Amino acid sequence: MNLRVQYFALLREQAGRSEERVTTNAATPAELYTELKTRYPFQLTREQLKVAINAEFRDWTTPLADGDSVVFIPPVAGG
Amino acid sequence: MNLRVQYFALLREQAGRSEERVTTNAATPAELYTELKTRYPFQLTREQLKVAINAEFRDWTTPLADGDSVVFIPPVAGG
Amino acid sequence: MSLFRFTRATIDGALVRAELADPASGGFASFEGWVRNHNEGREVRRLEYEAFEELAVKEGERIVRAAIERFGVAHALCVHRVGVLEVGELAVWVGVSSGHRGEAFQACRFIIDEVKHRVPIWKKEHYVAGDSGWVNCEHCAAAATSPEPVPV
Amino acid sequence: MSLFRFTRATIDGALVRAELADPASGGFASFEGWVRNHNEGREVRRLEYEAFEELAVKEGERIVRAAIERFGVAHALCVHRVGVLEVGELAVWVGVSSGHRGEAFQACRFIIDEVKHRVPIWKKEHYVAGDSGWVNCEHCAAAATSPEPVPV
Repeated sequence: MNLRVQYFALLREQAGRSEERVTTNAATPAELYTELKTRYPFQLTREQLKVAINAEFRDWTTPLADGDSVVFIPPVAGG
Repeated sequence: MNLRVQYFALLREQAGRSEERVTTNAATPAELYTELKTRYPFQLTREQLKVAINAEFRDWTTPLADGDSVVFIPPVAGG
Repeated sequence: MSLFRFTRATIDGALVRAELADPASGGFASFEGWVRNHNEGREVRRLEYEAFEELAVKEGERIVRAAIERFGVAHALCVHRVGVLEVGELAVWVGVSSGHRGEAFQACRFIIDEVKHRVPIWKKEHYVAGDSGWVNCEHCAAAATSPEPVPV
Repeated sequence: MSLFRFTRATIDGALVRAELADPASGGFASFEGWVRNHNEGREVRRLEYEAFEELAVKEGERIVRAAIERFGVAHALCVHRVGVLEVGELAVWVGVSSGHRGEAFQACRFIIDEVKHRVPIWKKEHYVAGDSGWVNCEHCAAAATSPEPVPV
């Protein structure tokens, strides 16, 4: 399965990139984040993050589909 | 006793003037207003008005002194 | 720094706002009263504001100073128009700068509420139909809540 | 009419305010977030705002629409800066026009609170001391400036 992953803020800095194509067997965002943590020095826990799939907030257990665009959202600080 | 009386808003229109010198024996703003009501078609009651003497809010029973400047304040509507 | 004042000219929001600029403040709340085209079922063409300026400025300053102390905000200012205003014009401007937004909102709300309630300013509405009337004079009993008289 | 948007250019308060002009509205409340020179005991030189714009605009529009419906106000708008901002610059602007001031204040407060809480926007502080850190991320600031990643 091919996914697009975008990184913002701290995760962007720690991944060293803004986005990438990822080929994975991860079935959910939870599995995907665990996999990405082996590749990048991500310290934020799942409790600190939210998930967006195709630019909508989703659960960690939402099934991923080929072509999905995934974003892990660090604690926000607008305003 | 000589007083200066200023009129604003509805009272100014009903008195037909913005201010005047008044020679009176009225000892308080209450007595002064009663006297002025005989001269002008004022309909506002004392309950609807406030009193200022020398540009500070005062009671209806505050003793008046020669040279005081008196204003009867109709219901306000700023903003 | 001015706390409360009247003006006969158009209020320039950007200019008055600049008076409250403060590099230590992260929040700025403001309120504007605009002349609207209707009130209590009547179509309004323009307004006329009149003030007992000598007392109004003192009372307005007391209100703004009280807001600064009570809510601990950095700066606050209220500017009120007098004279003839057309529909859409800015009649009153209140601005508050503060370290935190909660206090800025509270202080801003406090100032406009107190100004409307206590400051000797009067508003005459000129209606599209041609007649006119002083606002709050049909509801005098409700509006005549007295503030505490200043001790002699 | 736009409800929420981002801009890379300086926000002109007078221009965005004009978008909410309404002859039927008598009250206008606004909030501005300014870049301040300190935060949590650190001296701040400048800020950097970053947003996941595709989701942020949708979420921001949902918030402003909810405020309009919930408080029954006439118009509302939020504009947020992204990019590098110096101390004193306007980071976020919220404006609400309404028939009555109570609802305008409530809607304005609701919008800024929800935007800060829910919209995917991030703020990096650059300190006078030379280091920097992501705001609201307890372990982020240290990690963001660590020369070596801390082992997981």
